[in-house]
Amino acid sequence: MTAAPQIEVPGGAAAAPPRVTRGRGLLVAVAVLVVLAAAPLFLAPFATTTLTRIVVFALFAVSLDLLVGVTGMPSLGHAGYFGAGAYAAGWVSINVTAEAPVPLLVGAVFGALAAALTGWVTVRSSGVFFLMLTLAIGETLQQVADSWESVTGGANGLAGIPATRVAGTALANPGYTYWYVLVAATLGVALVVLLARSPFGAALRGIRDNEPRMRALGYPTALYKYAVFVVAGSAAGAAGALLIAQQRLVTPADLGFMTASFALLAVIIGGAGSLWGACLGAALVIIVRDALGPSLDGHGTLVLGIAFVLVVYLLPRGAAGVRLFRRRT
Amino acid sequence: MSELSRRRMLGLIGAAATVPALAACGSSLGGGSTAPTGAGGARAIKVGLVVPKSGVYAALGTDMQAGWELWLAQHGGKFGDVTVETVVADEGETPQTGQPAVQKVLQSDGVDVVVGIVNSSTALGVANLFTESKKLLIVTNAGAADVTGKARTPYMWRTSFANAQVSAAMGQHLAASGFKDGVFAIAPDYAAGSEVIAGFTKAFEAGGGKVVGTVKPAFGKTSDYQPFLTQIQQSGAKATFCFFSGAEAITFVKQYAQFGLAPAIPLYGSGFLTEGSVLKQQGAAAMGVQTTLHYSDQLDNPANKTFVEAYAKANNGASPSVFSMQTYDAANVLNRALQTSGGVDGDALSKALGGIGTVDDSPRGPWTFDGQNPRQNMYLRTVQDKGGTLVNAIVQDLGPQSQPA
Amino acid sequence: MVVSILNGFAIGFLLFVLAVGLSLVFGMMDVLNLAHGALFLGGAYLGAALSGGWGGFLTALAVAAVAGALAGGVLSLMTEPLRNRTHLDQALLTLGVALVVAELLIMVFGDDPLSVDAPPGLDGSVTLLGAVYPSYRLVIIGIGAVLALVVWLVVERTRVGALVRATVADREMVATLGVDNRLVKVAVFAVGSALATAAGVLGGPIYGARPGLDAAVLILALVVVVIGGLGSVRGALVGALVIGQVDTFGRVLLPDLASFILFAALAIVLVVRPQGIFSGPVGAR
Amino acid sequence: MTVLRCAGLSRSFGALKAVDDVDLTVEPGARHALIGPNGAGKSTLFKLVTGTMRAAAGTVELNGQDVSRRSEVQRCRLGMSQTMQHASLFASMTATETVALAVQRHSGRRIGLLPRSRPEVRARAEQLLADVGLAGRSNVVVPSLAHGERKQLEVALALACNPSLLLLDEPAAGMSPAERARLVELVQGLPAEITVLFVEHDLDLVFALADAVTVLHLGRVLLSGTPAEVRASEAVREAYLGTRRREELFGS
Repeated sequence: MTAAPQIEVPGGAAAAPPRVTRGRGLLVAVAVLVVLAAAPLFLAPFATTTLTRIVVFALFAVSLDLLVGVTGMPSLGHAGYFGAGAYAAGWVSINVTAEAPVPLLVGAVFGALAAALTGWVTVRSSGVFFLMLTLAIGETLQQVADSWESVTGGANGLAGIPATRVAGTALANPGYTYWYVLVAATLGVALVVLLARSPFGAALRGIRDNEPRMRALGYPTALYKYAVFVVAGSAAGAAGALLIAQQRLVTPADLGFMTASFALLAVIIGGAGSLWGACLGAALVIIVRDALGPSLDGHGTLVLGIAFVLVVYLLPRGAAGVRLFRRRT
Repeated sequence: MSELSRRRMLGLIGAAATVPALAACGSSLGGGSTAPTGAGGARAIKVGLVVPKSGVYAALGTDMQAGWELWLAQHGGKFGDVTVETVVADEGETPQTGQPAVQKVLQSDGVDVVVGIVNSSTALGVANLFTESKKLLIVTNAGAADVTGKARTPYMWRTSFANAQVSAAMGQHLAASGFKDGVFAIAPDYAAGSEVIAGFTKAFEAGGGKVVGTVKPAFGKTSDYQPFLTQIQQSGAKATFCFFSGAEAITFVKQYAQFGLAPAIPLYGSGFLTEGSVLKQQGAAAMGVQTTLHYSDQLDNPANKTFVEAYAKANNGASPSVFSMQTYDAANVLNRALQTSGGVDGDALSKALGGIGTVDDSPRGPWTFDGQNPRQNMYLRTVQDKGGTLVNAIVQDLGPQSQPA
Repeated sequence: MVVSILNGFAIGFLLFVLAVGLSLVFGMMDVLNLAHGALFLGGAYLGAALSGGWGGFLTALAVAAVAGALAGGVLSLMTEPLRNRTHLDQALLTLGVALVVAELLIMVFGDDPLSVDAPPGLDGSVTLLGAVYPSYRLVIIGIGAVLALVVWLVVERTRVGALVRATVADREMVATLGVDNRLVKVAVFAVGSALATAAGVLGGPIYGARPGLDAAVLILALVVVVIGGLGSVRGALVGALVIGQVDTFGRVLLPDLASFILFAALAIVLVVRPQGIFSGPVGAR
Repeated sequence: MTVLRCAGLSRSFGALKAVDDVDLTVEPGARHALIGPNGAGKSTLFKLVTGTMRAAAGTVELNGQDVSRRSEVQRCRLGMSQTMQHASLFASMTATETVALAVQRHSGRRIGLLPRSRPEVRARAEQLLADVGLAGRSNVVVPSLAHGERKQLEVALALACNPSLLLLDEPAAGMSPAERARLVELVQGLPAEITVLFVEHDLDLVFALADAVTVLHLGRVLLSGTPAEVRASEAVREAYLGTRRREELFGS
């Protein structure tokens, strides 16, 4: 009566997240970090600034990948939490203190708070409805940023944010700002990576693969989804706080649909579920937007659109699908 | 599409090859500023012209660049004996693109002065870059009060206007011309809209006028103004004051006519309602709409006549807009400042700008810096058909106006 | 008041023409077509380019319908290989197409907003119960009502329509019955897209044509589709008319909250029915 | 005390009464089979028992505790675990990872937020895989497993939840005769503390394994009794004959 059931596996065995042999992965990560840390010593200021944006965006993309790739929750509104963190960190820097960990922590807390307030609506839905709800939430948060002028500065944005201070000294030049951002973002990415590799992370992947089955195994999946939604919001908020350390300005555009799309593009270019891939994707997206955009007559969105189409067809598993590390079988 | 995308992709690859060039040399740990091109007795000055080349403000960017280039062409590409090198960068639509553009010209191209900036949030967002690098920014459009107000820095000057400055002139005018007992004010719900309404209301009420209703439609999300138009009709207003620009200016003016308000309740506005390319799109619906602004290409003074003529010649017969004029004047004031500054660093130029006195050869008429914003004459203009083209004809000179406190 | 109600209907019927295609495509194929707004914008620019007379208006409508149908066909073929992929992949593909199309339109027609004149005779206003109302909007109500009736008759009363309804109700069932509905899918996508571009031409005199309009109407259409229920013609009509009125009155009664109202409506509907309004528990999955 | 007691369970879809006032009692240590022709309501009843679907009326008691209002998740935590009819597992995981997922949930410890190697979880998962006959396949990803192997993995997964009541939904569907034999052996070898309720079409397997049988027909309980009583029942024979030939029923 029933045809032999087939488990749907888009992309076959490669569907599994790439597993890096512990030692080698760590070695590569350390090498990349050393190069990144040394970068300001030989890069010109503008290049360092661009690199700073890449690092900020990498943390943001990784936080989104935790939802999209690891848990299978494709959010179109994640920029809202990025922006919430940025506004909160900016407001605190202006009105309270810009002393180092404070704006970052405030950003992370507010990102989490915004995600906690809105997330419960989304975790019960799935598929296209999740897409639509997150889109609506993102638009609503942008609307709040646009109209709550007394706090957010409205359409003009929140400007005049003082430079972040570390141990009482303002981070006045691009190099020091970069190092601060690099350290904080590395910490953030590392925490997300650890979470994804933990038993909790395994449960998230289980939810992505087969949510009903997870419920049958006794996992309260809605709770798990809510938890990861808040965690991802918090990481995005921290990324937002780092954004203002570099940009010293937040505007409603930072939590708009385009920002969310850029982040999604970074995630899928990198291969959903591959956190290091998301970092790579973030680098590509920012280079196209900030370094190449001006030489494309402002048609960066065209490139972005084409990239979406191509990536969906050609790299169903993203850049991570082009495997650098052999999977043990 | 395939051809186009291929070209784009090739362009992308070509551009990718230039990325390493960003890394050119040096480190990022200096004081944040590169060595000035010529301290004292400058022989050359490098100017970054940051204007929108893409996005909804692209047309403004084109006008601004044309204004800048016209002044230089008229003066042999020099400020006195100082050769001007211009680097153009795309401001785009939002600070997300504008801020990197400013950063690029400052940090990568090493310019001495930056000119341009349409978007107020971009202007406010880059202010600190200039304070820290001690370089000069001349804002040639962005009208937020804070640019020369709350966010004031000695390094940020403005040759354009403040939002409330333009609408305050209309407030005074309407209060003095028989509309005291009822004007309805409408502007989009965003920072500039609020500033315009506040400026108008304050001046209008100071003149004894009464605002019978104020409404702020959602900015950028309103395409149908019928609900507001009905509200205006029911308010019993004698006139409407509005501020819209771009697509919203077109839609609002057309619908104002379509719903039959135009004959009964005359429409007044801030000058941007009918400025530039929107006027042609508004068509007949704009006839008779009156606005205040610090410029119109119809101004009858010798400087403007020369300006309009030269501009048309250089730009295939196009008329200059207020945006062209504001950037043209930026070159003018920079030229004047360089005569006395003795250097191209922000401190020297800022000091010199404070002392240039009256700019007496501007197409907008004579004006001076009051604070770091122009004190300039406001003109009441009305839309008329002049030989088949709609123009903002000058009705009245409303006298000089500063940025309201 | 009368004008507001009337206007709610005009906007509502325009929204119906726009949204019904999105709804049917969604119901048939489970594809959320984010390029739907870009199709509308294409129609609007076409209308702007050819505006100025009846000839131009009707040509624009015809060209838009054909171009829309072709675009829909192409989109349908483009999404076909992604049939077994996630919703995200399909959404990203159509998002990419939307960005590309919108950018190409801007390259062709420029960044400046364009206005579109209603065809001669309809560009004026009429006086209704003492209020002045643009005649073109009255015509939109008429056209919208006729189109609604036609679409409803096709879906409810024809064989093809029956297949469409069956597919919407239970996609797997139709597939297991061995009915080859690929052609019907292409056709639904084509017709739905043609309606979107036609809505663009029809909406031109009201909304104009400008960069960013695509995103604005897409969101409106999404709200309509969610509220009305996916894949249902009647639902799309009800949803569109409700949103037309809500949008009109919301702006008058709660101007400060107007921009939140639509999303609030969307969110509330989805909170109450996380899987959308018309997907009951029977949709066994 | 009975392990499972259902009383008056009902659920309908539109006009169709899929499950209609069903009473079902499963004794401790039982190997209880649920049979009936297609459309009898077996799958729906299973879903009502596990909580995947909510009953319109009636109660479910697990080990004497009323769980009618408890969610599927809570029922699983209280000792009810199931295998799915269509072996639907986790496409990106290996066999061990799959089982470890269930083990970590039911190990009595909280789900960790940091990666920590927990050898006891892995060892337990490997043990369960060995128990169901997948000893050499622990590092194979699920999509690469043969169909029968996935069904075995399903059983390992269900056992990893430390159930007191194990619900098997057509465990032998699609299995080769050799695999069936192993399944019978596996179920027979389960400790008596684990009560088994299973739906199965293969009546050979049912009579080989079951010590109690409940027959459903058109959403109602036709008969509950020993295998012998069911074999002898004229009513059951008629119910089946409506859809199947007699030899298919009790033949071969």
